[in-house]
Amino acid sequence: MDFITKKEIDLVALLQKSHCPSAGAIVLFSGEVRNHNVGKSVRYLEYEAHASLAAKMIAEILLAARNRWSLSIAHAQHRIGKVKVTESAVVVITASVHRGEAYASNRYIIDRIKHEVPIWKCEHFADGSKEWGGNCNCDKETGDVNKHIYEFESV
Amino acid sequence: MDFITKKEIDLVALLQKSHCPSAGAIVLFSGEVRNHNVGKSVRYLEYEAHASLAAKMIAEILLAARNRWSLSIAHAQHRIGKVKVTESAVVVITASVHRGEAYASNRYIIDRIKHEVPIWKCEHFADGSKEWGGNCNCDKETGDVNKHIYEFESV
Amino acid sequence: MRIQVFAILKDFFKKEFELNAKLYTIADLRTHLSLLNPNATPVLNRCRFAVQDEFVTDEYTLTGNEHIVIIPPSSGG
Amino acid sequence: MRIQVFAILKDFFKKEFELNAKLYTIADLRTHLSLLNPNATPVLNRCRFAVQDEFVTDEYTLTGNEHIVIIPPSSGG
Repeated sequence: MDFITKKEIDLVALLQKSHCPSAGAIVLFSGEVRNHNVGKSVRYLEYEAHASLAAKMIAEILLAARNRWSLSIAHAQHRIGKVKVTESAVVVITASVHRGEAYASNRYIIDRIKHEVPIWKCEHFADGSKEWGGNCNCDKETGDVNKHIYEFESV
Repeated sequence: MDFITKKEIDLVALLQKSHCPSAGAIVLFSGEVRNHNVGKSVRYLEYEAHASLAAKMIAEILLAARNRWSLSIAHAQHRIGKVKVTESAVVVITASVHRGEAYASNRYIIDRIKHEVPIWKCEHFADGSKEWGGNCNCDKETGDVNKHIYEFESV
Repeated sequence: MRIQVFAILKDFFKKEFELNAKLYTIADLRTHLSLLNPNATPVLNRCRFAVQDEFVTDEYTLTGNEHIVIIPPSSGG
Repeated sequence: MRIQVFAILKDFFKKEFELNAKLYTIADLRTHLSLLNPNATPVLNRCRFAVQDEFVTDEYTLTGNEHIVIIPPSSGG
Protein backbone atom coordinates (compact mmCIF):
# COMPACT_ATOMS: atom_id res chain seq x y z
CA MET A 1 0.00 0.00 0.00
CA ASP A 2 1.64 3.22 -1.17
CA PHE A 3 0.46 5.53 1.58
CA ILE A 4 3.22 7.97 0.64
CA THR A 5 4.05 8.38 -3.03
CA LYS A 6 6.30 10.52 -5.16
CA LYS A 7 4.17 9.84 -8.23
CA GLU A 8 1.07 11.69 -9.32
CA ILE A 9 -1.95 10.33 -7.42
CA ASP A 10 -4.08 8.30 -9.81
CA LEU A 11 -7.54 9.25 -8.54
CA VAL A 12 -9.25 7.48 -11.39
CA ALA A 13 -7.55 4.15 -10.75
CA LEU A 14 -8.19 4.42 -7.02
CA LEU A 15 -11.86 5.23 -7.61
CA GLN A 16 -12.26 2.38 -10.07
CA LYS A 17 -10.87 -0.06 -7.50
CA SER A 18 -13.37 1.12 -4.89
CA HIS A 19 -16.62 -0.41 -6.10
CA CYS A 20 -17.60 -3.13 -3.69
CA PRO A 21 -20.67 -5.39 -3.93
CA SER A 22 -21.46 -5.03 -0.24
CA ALA A 23 -21.07 -1.24 -0.12
CA GLY A 24 -23.83 1.23 -0.88
CA ALA A 25 -21.76 4.37 -0.44
CA ILE A 26 -18.34 5.52 -1.57
CA VAL A 27 -16.85 8.83 -0.51
CA LEU A 28 -13.71 10.10 -2.20
CA PHE A 29 -11.91 13.17 -0.87
CA SER A 30 -9.16 14.79 -2.87
CA GLY A 31 -7.08 17.56 -1.34
CA GLU A 32 -5.77 19.59 -4.24
CA VAL A 33 -3.35 22.44 -4.69
CA ARG A 34 -5.10 25.81 -4.92
CA ASN A 35 -3.87 28.75 -6.95
CA HIS A 36 -4.11 31.03 -3.93
CA ASN A 37 -3.55 31.06 -0.18
CA VAL A 38 -3.62 33.82 2.42
CA GLY A 39 -4.26 36.29 -0.40
CA LYS A 40 -1.18 35.28 -2.36
CA SER A 41 -0.95 33.62 -5.74
CA VAL A 42 0.49 30.10 -5.46
CA ARG A 43 2.76 28.60 -8.14
CA TYR A 44 3.06 25.11 -6.67
CA LEU A 45 3.47 23.30 -3.38
CA GLU A 46 6.24 21.06 -2.27
CA TYR A 47 5.42 18.33 0.22
CA GLU A 48 7.98 16.66 2.42
CA ALA A 49 7.37 13.70 4.72
CA HIS A 50 9.14 11.55 7.22
CA ALA A 51 8.06 8.76 4.90
CA SER A 52 8.44 5.65 7.05
CA LEU A 53 6.77 7.18 10.09
CA ALA A 54 4.08 8.84 7.95
CA ALA A 55 3.20 5.57 6.23
CA LYS A 56 3.04 3.76 9.56
CA MET A 57 0.78 6.44 11.02
CA ILE A 58 -1.57 6.47 8.02
CA ALA A 59 -1.91 2.68 8.34
CA GLU A 60 -2.75 3.13 12.04
CA ILE A 61 -5.32 5.85 11.29
CA LEU A 62 -7.01 3.68 8.64
CA LEU A 63 -7.14 0.80 11.12
CA ALA A 64 -8.63 3.07 13.78
CA ALA A 65 -11.30 4.15 11.29
CA ARG A 66 -12.11 0.51 10.50
CA ASN A 67 -12.40 -0.23 14.21
CA ARG A 68 -14.71 2.72 14.74
CA TRP A 69 -16.99 2.24 11.73
CA SER A 70 -17.94 -0.75 9.65
CA LEU A 71 -16.12 -0.08 6.37
CA SER A 72 -15.68 -2.09 3.19
CA ILE A 73 -12.87 0.19 2.07
CA ALA A 74 -10.60 2.66 3.85
CA HIS A 75 -7.66 3.92 1.88
CA ALA A 76 -5.49 7.01 1.85
CA GLN A 77 -2.51 8.19 -0.11
CA HIS A 78 -0.42 11.35 0.26
CA ARG A 79 1.89 12.66 -2.40
CA ILE A 80 5.29 14.19 -1.67
CA GLY A 81 7.52 16.38 -3.81
CA LYS A 82 6.34 19.13 -6.12
CA VAL A 83 2.56 19.23 -6.67
CA LYS A 84 1.07 21.64 -9.19
CA VAL A 85 -2.19 23.59 -9.00
CA THR A 86 -5.27 21.30 -9.49
CA GLU A 87 -3.20 18.20 -8.80
CA SER A 88 -4.14 15.99 -5.89
CA ALA A 89 -1.86 16.07 -2.85
CA VAL A 90 -3.87 13.65 -0.78
CA VAL A 91 -6.76 11.28 -1.37
CA VAL A 92 -9.00 9.43 1.08
CA ILE A 93 -11.53 6.81 -0.05
CA THR A 94 -14.04 5.12 2.20
CA ALA A 95 -16.91 2.76 1.43
CA SER A 96 -19.64 1.38 3.65
CA VAL A 97 -23.14 -0.07 3.62
CA HIS A 98 -24.82 3.27 4.37
CA ARG A 99 -23.54 6.74 3.58
CA GLY A 100 -23.25 8.04 7.13
CA GLU A 101 -20.24 5.88 7.90
CA ALA A 102 -18.52 6.63 4.60
CA TYR A 103 -18.71 10.41 5.16
CA ALA A 104 -17.83 10.32 8.86
CA SER A 105 -14.88 7.98 8.50
CA ASN A 106 -13.55 9.87 5.48
CA ARG A 107 -13.54 13.13 7.44
CA TYR A 108 -11.98 11.42 10.45
CA ILE A 109 -9.13 10.01 8.35
CA ILE A 110 -8.24 13.25 6.58
CA ASP A 111 -8.45 15.33 9.76
CA ARG A 112 -6.15 12.97 11.63
CA ILE A 113 -3.70 12.80 8.70
CA LYS A 114 -3.56 16.58 8.46
CA HIS A 115 -3.02 17.14 12.17
CA GLU A 116 -0.83 14.22 13.17
CA VAL A 117 1.13 12.71 10.32
CA PRO A 118 4.63 14.11 9.70
CA ILE A 119 3.98 15.67 6.32
CA TRP A 120 4.78 19.30 5.62
CA LYS A 121 4.01 21.65 2.79
CA CYS A 122 6.12 24.45 1.45
CA GLU A 123 4.16 27.01 -0.52
CA HIS A 124 5.94 28.52 -3.49
CA PHE A 125 4.27 31.80 -4.37
CA ALA A 126 4.12 33.59 -7.69
CA ASP A 127 6.30 36.40 -6.29
CA GLY A 128 9.16 33.91 -5.84
CA SER A 129 8.84 33.70 -2.05
CA LYS A 130 8.26 30.45 -0.23
CA GLU A 131 6.86 29.52 3.14
CA TRP A 132 6.57 26.35 5.19
CA GLY A 133 2.95 25.95 6.15
CA GLY A 134 2.72 25.04 9.80
CA ASN A 135 -1.02 25.18 9.88
CA CYS A 136 -1.60 22.79 12.72
CA ASN A 137 -1.38 25.02 15.76
CA CYS A 138 -3.78 23.14 17.99
CA ASP A 139 -1.08 23.10 20.67
CA LYS A 140 -1.62 26.82 21.15
CA GLU A 141 -5.10 25.90 22.37
CA THR A 142 -4.45 22.53 23.96
CA GLY A 143 -0.96 23.19 25.33
CA ASP A 144 0.18 19.81 24.01
CA VAL A 145 1.62 19.05 20.56
CA ASN A 146 -0.06 15.64 20.75
CA LYS A 147 -3.55 16.97 21.48
CA HIS A 148 -5.52 18.21 18.51
CA ILE A 149 -8.83 19.90 17.91
CA TYR A 150 -10.23 17.79 15.10
CA GLU A 151 -12.78 19.18 12.68
CA PHE A 152 -14.65 15.85 12.61
CA GLU A 153 -15.45 16.29 16.28
CA SER A 154 -17.19 19.63 15.74
CA VAL A 155 -19.33 18.99 12.65
CA MET B 1 -26.84 19.28 -17.25
CA ASP B 2 -28.03 15.68 -17.15
CA PHE B 3 -29.33 15.55 -13.61
CA ILE B 4 -31.37 12.47 -14.50
CA THR B 5 -29.84 9.97 -16.87
CA LYS B 6 -30.69 6.58 -18.31
CA LYS B 7 -27.06 5.92 -19.13
CA GLU B 8 -24.42 4.49 -16.83
CA ILE B 9 -23.02 7.25 -14.62
CA ASP B 10 -19.49 8.06 -15.76
CA LEU B 11 -17.85 8.72 -12.40
CA VAL B 12 -14.41 8.97 -13.94
CA ALA B 13 -15.40 11.65 -16.44
CA LEU B 14 -17.26 13.60 -13.77
CA LEU B 15 -14.30 13.41 -11.40
CA GLN B 16 -11.87 14.46 -14.11
CA LYS B 17 -13.97 17.55 -14.82
CA SER B 18 -13.94 18.54 -11.16
CA HIS B 19 -10.41 19.82 -10.69
CA CYS B 20 -10.58 23.54 -10.19
CA PRO B 21 -7.61 25.90 -9.67
CA SER B 22 -9.38 27.80 -6.88
CA ALA B 23 -10.55 24.71 -4.98
CA GLY B 24 -8.51 22.88 -2.36
CA ALA B 25 -11.03 20.13 -1.67
CA ILE B 26 -13.16 17.86 -3.82
CA VAL B 27 -15.65 15.41 -2.32
CA LEU B 28 -17.26 12.80 -4.53
CA PHE B 29 -20.10 10.66 -3.21
CA SER B 30 -21.30 7.66 -5.16
CA GLY B 31 -24.41 5.80 -4.06
CA GLU B 32 -24.06 2.29 -5.43
CA VAL B 33 -26.23 -0.77 -5.62
CA ARG B 34 -25.48 -3.25 -2.84
CA ASN B 35 -25.80 -7.02 -3.16
CA HIS B 36 -27.98 -7.17 -0.05
CA ASN B 37 -30.72 -5.27 1.76
CA VAL B 38 -32.86 -6.07 4.79
CA GLY B 39 -31.20 -9.47 4.92
CA LYS B 40 -32.08 -10.38 1.35
CA SER B 41 -29.83 -10.93 -1.61
CA VAL B 42 -30.32 -8.22 -4.27
CA ARG B 43 -30.06 -8.94 -8.00
CA TYR B 44 -30.46 -5.39 -9.25
CA LEU B 45 -32.39 -2.20 -8.62
CA GLU B 46 -34.70 -0.37 -10.93
CA TYR B 47 -35.03 3.37 -10.49
CA GLU B 48 -37.96 5.40 -11.71
CA ALA B 49 -38.27 9.18 -11.64
CA HIS B 50 -40.68 11.93 -12.47
CA ALA B 51 -37.84 13.13 -14.63
CA SER B 52 -38.78 16.75 -15.35
CA LEU B 53 -39.71 17.52 -11.74
CA ALA B 54 -36.72 15.57 -10.41
CA ALA B 55 -34.29 17.48 -12.64
CA LYS B 56 -35.83 20.79 -11.61
CA MET B 57 -35.59 19.89 -7.92
CA ILE B 58 -31.98 18.73 -8.16
CA ALA B 59 -31.12 22.05 -9.83
CA GLU B 60 -32.83 23.88 -6.96
CA ILE B 61 -31.02 21.82 -4.32
CA LEU B 62 -27.64 22.49 -5.98
CA LEU B 63 -28.45 26.20 -6.04
CA ALA B 64 -29.45 26.13 -2.38
CA ALA B 65 -26.11 24.46 -1.57
CA ARG B 66 -24.24 27.15 -3.50
CA ASN B 67 -26.14 29.83 -1.59
CA ARG B 68 -25.37 28.23 1.75
CA TRP B 69 -21.68 27.46 1.16
CA SER B 70 -19.04 28.96 -1.08
CA LEU B 71 -18.54 26.24 -3.70
CA SER B 72 -16.49 26.05 -6.87
CA ILE B 73 -18.42 23.01 -8.01
CA ALA B 74 -21.76 21.48 -7.04
CA HIS B 75 -23.04 18.75 -9.29
CA ALA B 76 -25.33 15.76 -8.97
CA GLN B 77 -26.63 13.11 -11.28
CA HIS B 78 -29.12 10.30 -10.65
CA ARG B 79 -29.51 7.30 -12.87
CA ILE B 80 -32.86 5.73 -13.73
CA GLY B 81 -33.71 2.31 -15.12
CA LYS B 82 -31.98 -0.92 -14.20
CA VAL B 83 -28.81 -0.52 -12.13
CA LYS B 84 -26.65 -3.51 -11.33
CA VAL B 85 -24.70 -4.30 -8.16
CA THR B 86 -21.57 -2.07 -7.79
CA GLU B 87 -22.89 0.39 -10.36
CA SER B 88 -23.51 3.97 -9.32
CA ALA B 89 -27.13 5.08 -8.96
CA VAL B 90 -26.34 8.60 -7.85
CA VAL B 91 -23.29 10.82 -7.69
CA VAL B 92 -22.70 14.13 -5.93
CA ILE B 93 -19.53 16.17 -6.45
CA THR B 94 -18.65 19.31 -4.52
CA ALA B 95 -15.50 21.41 -4.49
CA SER B 96 -14.51 24.33 -2.29
CA VAL B 97 -11.52 26.24 -0.94
CA HIS B 98 -11.43 24.30 2.35
CA ARG B 99 -12.65 20.77 2.99
CA GLY B 100 -15.33 21.58 5.55
CA GLU B 101 -17.63 23.12 2.95
CA ALA B 102 -17.07 20.34 0.42
CA TYR B 103 -18.06 17.62 2.91
CA ALA B 104 -21.00 19.51 4.42
CA SER B 105 -22.51 20.60 1.12
CA ASN B 106 -22.07 17.14 -0.38
CA ARG B 107 -23.97 15.56 2.50
CA TYR B 108 -26.65 18.24 2.32
CA ILE B 109 -27.21 17.64 -1.39
CA ILE B 110 -27.50 13.85 -1.19
CA ASP B 111 -29.74 13.95 1.89
CA ARG B 112 -32.12 16.38 0.24
CA ILE B 113 -32.15 14.41 -3.03
CA LYS B 114 -32.90 11.18 -1.19
CA HIS B 115 -35.73 12.64 0.88
CA GLU B 116 -37.36 15.09 -1.49
CA VAL B 117 -36.78 14.35 -5.14
CA PRO B 118 -39.36 12.14 -6.90
CA ILE B 119 -37.11 9.16 -7.56
CA TRP B 120 -38.08 5.67 -6.48
CA LYS B 121 -36.25 2.40 -6.34
CA CYS B 122 -37.64 -1.06 -6.88
CA GLU B 123 -35.49 -3.80 -5.39
CA HIS B 124 -35.33 -7.02 -7.36
CA PHE B 125 -34.23 -9.80 -5.05
CA ALA B 126 -32.44 -13.04 -5.87
CA ASP B 127 -35.54 -15.01 -4.91
CA GLY B 128 -37.47 -13.36 -7.75
CA SER B 129 -39.53 -11.06 -5.52
CA LYS B 130 -39.52 -7.30 -5.89
CA GLU B 131 -40.32 -4.40 -3.62
CA TRP B 132 -40.70 -0.66 -4.01
CA GLY B 133 -38.46 0.95 -1.43
CA GLY B 134 -40.33 3.75 0.29
CA ASN B 135 -37.58 4.46 2.71
CA CYS B 136 -38.37 8.07 3.39
CA ASN B 137 -40.88 7.87 6.20
CA CYS B 138 -40.03 11.12 7.92
CA ASP B 139 -43.72 12.05 7.76
CA LYS B 140 -44.42 9.40 10.38
CA GLU B 141 -42.33 11.55 12.72
CA THR B 142 -43.08 15.02 11.39
CA GLY B 143 -46.71 14.48 10.39
CA ASP B 144 -46.02 16.26 7.08
CA VAL B 145 -44.82 14.70 3.81
CA ASN B 146 -42.94 17.93 3.13
CA LYS B 147 -41.03 17.97 6.42
CA HIS B 148 -37.98 15.76 6.63
CA ILE B 149 -35.47 14.77 9.25
CA TYR B 150 -32.22 15.23 7.36
CA GLU B 151 -29.09 13.32 8.31
CA PHE B 152 -26.90 16.38 7.62
CA GLU B 153 -28.64 18.19 10.44
CA SER B 154 -27.71 15.57 13.02
CA VAL B 155 -24.04 14.85 12.22
CA MET C 1 -58.38 15.48 -15.73
CA ARG C 2 -55.38 13.30 -16.49
CA ILE C 3 -53.77 11.36 -13.65
CA GLN C 4 -50.24 9.99 -13.70
CA VAL C 5 -48.86 7.77 -10.97
CA PHE C 6 -45.42 6.40 -10.17
CA ALA C 7 -43.64 3.57 -8.44
CA ILE C 8 -45.73 1.60 -5.95
CA LEU C 9 -48.91 3.40 -7.03
CA LYS C 10 -48.68 1.49 -10.29
CA ASP C 11 -49.58 -1.61 -8.26
CA PHE C 12 -52.97 0.04 -7.60
CA PHE C 13 -53.70 2.24 -10.63
CA LYS C 14 -52.87 2.41 -14.29
CA LYS C 15 -49.71 4.40 -14.95
CA GLU C 16 -51.77 7.12 -16.59
CA PHE C 17 -55.52 7.50 -16.88
CA GLU C 18 -58.37 9.96 -17.48
CA LEU C 19 -60.68 10.82 -14.60
CA ASN C 20 -63.99 12.52 -15.31
CA ALA C 21 -65.41 12.80 -11.78
CA LYS C 22 -66.47 16.22 -10.50
CA LEU C 23 -63.75 17.04 -7.98
CA TYR C 24 -62.99 20.46 -6.51
CA THR C 25 -59.67 20.06 -4.75
CA ILE C 26 -56.66 17.80 -4.45
CA ALA C 27 -58.11 16.59 -1.14
CA ASP C 28 -61.24 15.49 -3.02
CA LEU C 29 -59.09 13.70 -5.58
CA ARG C 30 -57.20 11.84 -2.87
CA THR C 31 -60.47 10.70 -1.28
CA HIS C 32 -61.91 9.74 -4.63
CA LEU C 33 -58.90 7.56 -5.50
CA SER C 34 -59.00 5.98 -2.05
CA LEU C 35 -62.60 5.00 -2.62
CA LEU C 36 -61.75 3.60 -6.07
CA ASN C 37 -59.02 1.48 -4.54
CA PRO C 38 -59.11 1.27 -0.72
CA ASN C 39 -55.89 -0.76 -0.63
CA ALA C 40 -54.07 2.29 -1.97
CA THR C 41 -55.22 4.51 0.91
CA PRO C 42 -52.13 4.18 3.16
CA VAL C 43 -49.88 5.12 0.23
CA LEU C 44 -52.18 7.89 -1.07
CA ASN C 45 -52.21 9.48 2.36
CA ARG C 46 -48.42 9.86 2.18
CA CYS C 47 -48.27 11.16 -1.39
CA ARG C 48 -47.49 14.61 -2.70
CA PHE C 49 -49.40 15.93 -5.72
CA ALA C 50 -47.91 18.01 -8.51
CA VAL C 51 -49.34 19.99 -11.41
CA GLN C 52 -46.94 21.09 -14.13
CA ASP C 53 -43.78 20.33 -12.15
CA GLU C 54 -45.03 22.27 -9.12
CA PHE C 55 -46.18 20.67 -5.90
CA VAL C 56 -49.70 21.65 -4.92
CA THR C 57 -51.43 21.52 -1.56
CA ASP C 58 -54.61 19.68 -0.58
CA GLU C 59 -56.53 22.94 -1.03
CA TYR C 60 -55.46 23.44 -4.65
CA THR C 61 -58.57 24.01 -6.77
CA LEU C 62 -59.02 21.78 -9.78
CA THR C 63 -60.40 23.01 -13.07
CA GLY C 64 -60.78 19.52 -14.47
CA ASN C 65 -58.24 20.03 -17.24
CA GLU C 66 -55.10 19.39 -15.21
CA HIS C 67 -52.41 16.83 -15.67
CA ILE C 68 -51.95 15.71 -12.08
CA VAL C 69 -48.95 13.73 -10.96
CA ILE C 70 -49.13 11.69 -7.77
CA ILE C 71 -45.82 11.28 -6.00
CA PRO C 72 -45.23 8.58 -3.38
CA PRO C 73 -42.48 9.08 -0.77
CA SER C 74 -39.00 9.22 -2.30
CA SER C 75 -36.56 6.35 -2.06
CA GLY C 76 -34.94 7.85 1.03
CA GLY C 77 -32.08 5.84 2.66
CA MET D 1 23.77 10.73 18.24
CA ARG D 2 22.45 11.43 14.79
CA ILE D 3 19.86 14.21 14.34
CA GLN D 4 17.54 14.51 11.37
CA VAL D 5 15.28 17.51 10.87
CA PHE D 6 12.46 18.29 8.45
CA ALA D 7 10.63 21.15 6.79
CA ILE D 8 11.11 24.55 8.41
CA LEU D 9 13.80 23.20 10.75
CA LYS D 10 16.06 22.92 7.72
CA ASP D 11 16.13 26.73 7.73
CA PHE D 12 17.93 26.51 11.09
CA PHE D 13 19.89 23.25 11.03
CA LYS D 14 21.49 20.91 8.54
CA LYS D 15 19.08 18.26 7.31
CA GLU D 16 21.08 15.61 9.13
CA PHE D 17 24.02 15.94 11.49
CA GLU D 18 26.01 14.25 14.27
CA LEU D 19 25.80 15.64 17.78
CA ASN D 20 28.37 14.59 20.36
CA ALA D 21 27.20 16.59 23.38
CA LYS D 22 26.49 14.73 26.62
CA LEU D 23 22.69 14.85 26.81
CA TYR D 24 20.51 12.71 29.05
CA THR D 25 16.98 13.26 27.77
CA ILE D 26 14.99 14.61 24.85
CA ALA D 27 14.31 17.71 26.97
CA ASP D 28 18.05 18.26 27.23
CA LEU D 29 18.40 17.85 23.48
CA ARG D 30 15.68 20.42 22.84
CA THR D 31 17.40 22.92 25.14
CA HIS D 32 20.79 22.19 23.60
CA LEU D 33 19.53 22.83 20.07
CA SER D 34 17.79 26.02 21.21
CA LEU D 35 21.07 27.29 22.58
CA LEU D 36 22.86 26.35 19.33
CA ASN D 37 20.31 28.33 17.36
CA PRO D 38 18.07 30.58 19.48
CA ASN D 39 15.99 31.58 16.42
CA ALA D 40 14.79 27.99 16.20
CA THR D 41 13.40 27.99 19.75
CA PRO D 42 9.75 28.79 18.92
CA VAL D 43 9.67 25.95 16.41
CA LEU D 44 11.62 23.51 18.60
CA ASN D 45 9.18 24.09 21.43
CA ARG D 46 6.35 22.87 19.20
CA CYS D 47 8.18 19.83 17.79
CA ARG D 48 7.68 16.16 18.44
CA PHE D 49 10.69 13.87 18.62
CA ALA D 50 10.86 10.33 17.28
CA VAL D 51 13.32 7.46 17.58
CA GLN D 52 12.96 4.55 15.15
CA ASP D 53 9.52 5.57 13.94
CA GLU D 54 8.17 5.92 17.48
CA PHE D 55 7.39 9.22 19.13
CA VAL D 56 9.23 9.74 22.39
CA THR D 57 8.48 12.05 25.30
CA ASP D 58 10.67 14.75 26.82
CA GLU D 59 11.70 12.28 29.53
CA TYR D 60 13.03 9.67 27.09
CA THR D 61 16.57 8.72 28.12
CA LEU D 62 19.23 9.02 25.46
CA THR D 63 22.06 6.51 25.13
CA GLY D 64 23.95 8.66 22.66
CA ASN D 65 23.63 6.18 19.79
CA GLU D 66 20.14 7.12 18.67
CA HIS D 67 18.95 8.38 15.35
CA ILE D 68 16.61 11.14 16.49
CA VAL D 69 14.07 12.70 14.18
CA ILE D 70 12.67 16.13 14.99
CA ILE D 71 9.16 16.71 13.73
CA PRO D 72 7.66 20.20 13.38
CA PRO D 73 3.85 20.61 13.44
CA SER D 74 2.14 18.89 10.50
CA SER D 75 0.75 20.82 7.58
CA GLY D 76 -2.70 20.90 9.14
CA GLY D 77 -5.43 22.79 7.24
